[in-house]
Amino acid sequence: MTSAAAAQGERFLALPASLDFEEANEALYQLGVTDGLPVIPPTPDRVARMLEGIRRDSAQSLGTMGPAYGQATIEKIAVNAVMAGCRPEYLSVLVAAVEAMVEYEFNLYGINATTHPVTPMLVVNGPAAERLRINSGYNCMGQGWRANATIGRAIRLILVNIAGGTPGKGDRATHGTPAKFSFCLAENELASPWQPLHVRRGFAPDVSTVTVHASEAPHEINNHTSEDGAGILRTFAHAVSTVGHNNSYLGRGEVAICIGPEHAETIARDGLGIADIQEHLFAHAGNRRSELLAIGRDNFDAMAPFEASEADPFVGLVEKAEDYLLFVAGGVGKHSMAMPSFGLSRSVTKPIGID
Amino acid sequence: MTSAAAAQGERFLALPASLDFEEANEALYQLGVTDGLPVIPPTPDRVARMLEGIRRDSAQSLGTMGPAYGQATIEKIAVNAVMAGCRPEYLSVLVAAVEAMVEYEFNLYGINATTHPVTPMLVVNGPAAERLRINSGYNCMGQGWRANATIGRAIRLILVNIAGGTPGKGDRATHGTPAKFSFCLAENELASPWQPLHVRRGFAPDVSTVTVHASEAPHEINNHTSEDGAGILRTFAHAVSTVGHNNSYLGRGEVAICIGPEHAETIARDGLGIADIQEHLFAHAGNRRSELLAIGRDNFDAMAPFEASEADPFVGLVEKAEDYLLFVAGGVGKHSMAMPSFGLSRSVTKPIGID
Amino acid sequence: MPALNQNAEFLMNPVGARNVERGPIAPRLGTLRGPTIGLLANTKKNADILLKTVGEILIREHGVVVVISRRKVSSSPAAPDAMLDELAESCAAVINAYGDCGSCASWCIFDGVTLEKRGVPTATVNSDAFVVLGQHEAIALGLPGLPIVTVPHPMGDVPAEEVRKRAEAMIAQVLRVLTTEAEVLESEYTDRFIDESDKFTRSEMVCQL
Amino acid sequence: MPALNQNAEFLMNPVGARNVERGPIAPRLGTLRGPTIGLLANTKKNADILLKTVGEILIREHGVVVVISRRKVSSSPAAPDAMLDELAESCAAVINAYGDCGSCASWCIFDGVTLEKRGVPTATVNSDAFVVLGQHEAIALGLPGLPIVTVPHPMGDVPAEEVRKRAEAMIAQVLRVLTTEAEVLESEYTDRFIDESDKFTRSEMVCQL
Repeated sequence: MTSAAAAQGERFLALPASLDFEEANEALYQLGVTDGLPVIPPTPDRVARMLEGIRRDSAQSLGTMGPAYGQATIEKIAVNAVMAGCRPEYLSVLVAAVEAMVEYEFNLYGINATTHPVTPMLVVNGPAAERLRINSGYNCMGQGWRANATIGRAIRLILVNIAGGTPGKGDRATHGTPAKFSFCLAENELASPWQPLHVRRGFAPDVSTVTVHASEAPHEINNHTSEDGAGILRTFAHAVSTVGHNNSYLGRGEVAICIGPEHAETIARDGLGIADIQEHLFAHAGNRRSELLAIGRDNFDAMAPFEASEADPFVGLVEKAEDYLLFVAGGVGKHSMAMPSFGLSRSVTKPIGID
Repeated sequence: MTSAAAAQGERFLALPASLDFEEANEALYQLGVTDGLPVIPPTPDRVARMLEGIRRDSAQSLGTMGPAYGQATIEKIAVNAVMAGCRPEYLSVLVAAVEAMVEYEFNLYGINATTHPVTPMLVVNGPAAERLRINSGYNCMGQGWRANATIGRAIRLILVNIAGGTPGKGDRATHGTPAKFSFCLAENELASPWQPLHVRRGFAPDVSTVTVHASEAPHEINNHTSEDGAGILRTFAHAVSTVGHNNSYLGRGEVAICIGPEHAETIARDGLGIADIQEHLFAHAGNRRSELLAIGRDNFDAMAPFEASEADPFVGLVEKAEDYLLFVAGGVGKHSMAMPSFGLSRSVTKPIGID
Repeated sequence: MPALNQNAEFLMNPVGARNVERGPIAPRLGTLRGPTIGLLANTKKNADILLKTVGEILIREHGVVVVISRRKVSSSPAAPDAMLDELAESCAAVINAYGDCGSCASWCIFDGVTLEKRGVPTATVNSDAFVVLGQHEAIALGLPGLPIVTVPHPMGDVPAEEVRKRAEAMIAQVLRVLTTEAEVLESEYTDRFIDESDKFTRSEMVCQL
Repeated sequence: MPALNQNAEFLMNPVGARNVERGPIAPRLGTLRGPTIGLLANTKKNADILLKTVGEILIREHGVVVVISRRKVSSSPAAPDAMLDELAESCAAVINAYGDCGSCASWCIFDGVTLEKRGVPTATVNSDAFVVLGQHEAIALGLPGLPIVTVPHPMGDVPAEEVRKRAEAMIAQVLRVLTTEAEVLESEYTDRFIDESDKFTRSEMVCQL
């Protein structure tokens, strides 16, 4: 960072708002405040328009964000939202997501600084998904939709600029993950046979929420052939049963599974609900004790071993069945997606308000 | 797509080059030609500057790209490169990557149209990596570096606009993956104890190349504790041994592993080379036949079963040891990354030339 | 190609030039009594059962003399030339099943178009969730009138008994696309599914921009 | 906060306002002869061996009477209040090991800062690849002079024998940061690793923008 004022978080940069697009982008890139892609220069006019998206005092801080412990004011969130390309109506989602990420149990400090390839995945529920056109269907984890793309991107810019997660400095990710560019989707409530995630977490169906989960990039779960729910669940459990990810390594945290609509249909056809899926995974997803010992895990006390031989039993990935975070999204196709987590983190759900 | 001329691939859109940034972006978004993030409006001036990055006839077509079988001319690649934010000197990488993707064995048609969450991962070798400042260290798979970010993004725009991979239409990805925003890195040749990928594929060390692999988003391989190479390799094999991904499902294709520099050091300290790692993975990474039968796989003929019980042996993921595509990248930290592939695809390496 | 500055007042188009050639489909059969029919399975689950049932019905009820079954190594990419050569030489028509995903629907259409261009009439089968994609592919490949036979989606998670019922329900479409005059079929199938895409794409799967 | 249009001629800054409070480190010990020393392990591999060896040397060679060993549940996040309370009450100083990754280095520094702010001098251990990060964290938390003891990176893949050697090599640093006058230490450690970051960050791991 070449500018001391920029580094200290003052309100304005020593860059004229009249710079043309290429000049502004070059200067912002050299300051280290972008993601490497072109940003929209955060002129005061654009930031003022962004702030019209929410009725909140722009000077209010939602707390500090580590590792740099920068103040997350509404205005700073808006500046990053402008740069990411957000529309003003997306600001309320960003504010709710920051409120979620500063909760102690989310462990943002660790998530931002770690060598592990982790990023916050945002899952939006309730009427905001349709109002803001947040994609929950085909390619909902990929590119194409402005809301998904720019909200997820703004979260990353916030983690770099407000929180200090500059790669190789405050963010020490060994490889990182492409999911750090953007990872935001909505639950496909219309295509789900079950209660949506936010309702299961105690919110009314007509309240909009965002849930933030410290995710790896999604792992494919391909099952094109099972005719019953048991077959689908067997593949779910198998897909997450490796010692490569942090849930296995640490034996805690949450594992998210985004269930594709066709898999959901097959499972629900057999009368299985969310709790059944969680219990199945808790009872069947795990690794042999010998494999875990080989990677240095030794905290088996809290975990009930199961199956296999007595000498080398399976040990589960998480502490309780509810630690499998389930929701439905996607288009047509026989796929689901597994998101192992950072492990030392709990997902947090916050309501999206415009006041 | 609201404009017939746009859809037919004519040279110019019915959009004035004088539109301001927001107007141009809104119009391009509504045409469906962006990734949802702000793009740089492709004015003729900007495209002309981009074309200065390579000495090639801009009208030359490198071939057609499915599913729409659009003509990949140098000029069309340059238009997408401008939109993505590329600098002119990146154009040669894009051209080489398109030359790789149109090779029959890459199966771009299937990769672009599939319901599977797959995207081309680009791995750059040789002097171009340093000349273009393509990150091969900390967070090389994540955001932050203009070359990585915009080259990877331009590839996605090319797949949408030239090839017709519009989500929900020509691209039927059930969920897609955040790696579709951008997935481009360089091999960390300085930190590798072994020959770089392009040299192993027959290129001279001072030739620059790009290798294109049809990847899932990367899966974490965490091993913080093994004191020898065997322990690291055991974790590699375990991390890819699930039936969730397409290599397991189909029993072919390639599995890429990006070996972190610290893991590479531990492995090389024991005298193990690339071929040893490949052989270890071929001999130890796999799934029980019973699990594969449960997801409908039945093509076991070509695969030698190994280990476990005779009644339920393990079956490998790929057809031969060389199908493990290995390279070294990343910063400090005890992590590597596994990229299962679409399965019905072979990676392709092409030289990067500016002529 | 004109110099760029001639059109400096317009933004350039990132979309690639598409194929504008349009070819005819193959001539159809006068009758199914007598000829040999090829069955081309693409390894998708239940494709074998579907085709076997169709073949049995064609022999039992419609006078087909022999069916030849071939199976691709995988659903993607194209069928090998040698397999298509054999089918083209020994069969009067081919039934080609099925596309129920992005990659396999694409390559299933590709195989159908290749055979039609060689003069072999086909009944190319897509699940109704993927027929819009399939027709887009047929257009891209220069055969907009390719007749596509549809089965309900999904096909992978239903029992064999249900697959056989779907085969029976599909027979009328197969007979029609193999024996109706080519020009009639072309006018019937050109843009048929594109125009009716709402019928075949579950709206909750597609989010507006 | 002024109205935005007052500065309409400048771009706004996306960087969050950082902590500008600067606190002192805890007073150091006059001597190690007598007091109880706490050993705080964060579960990272070999942290137990490293601390155990250090504790043995301190008792055997430097007059420390008792060491108390505590182990966090995991390397991230912070040590629980009850554990820090106990260490602060019963120990004259704490040796806190170790940070050799992004998350654990961050929380290791966090624990060190918390103890120092409560008046307990610490020797907080980072591997040399992560000490630059660690010092940035100490600055962010308002304790720029936190003395950080370094060990070679990596620590996780070396045998126990090597870990014990590193513990012996580390003793001089531990003695120094626990018994040197606080003001001297602060001037010595403030910006020490930031300025010398090239020494501790392997250049091939960091690509220029």
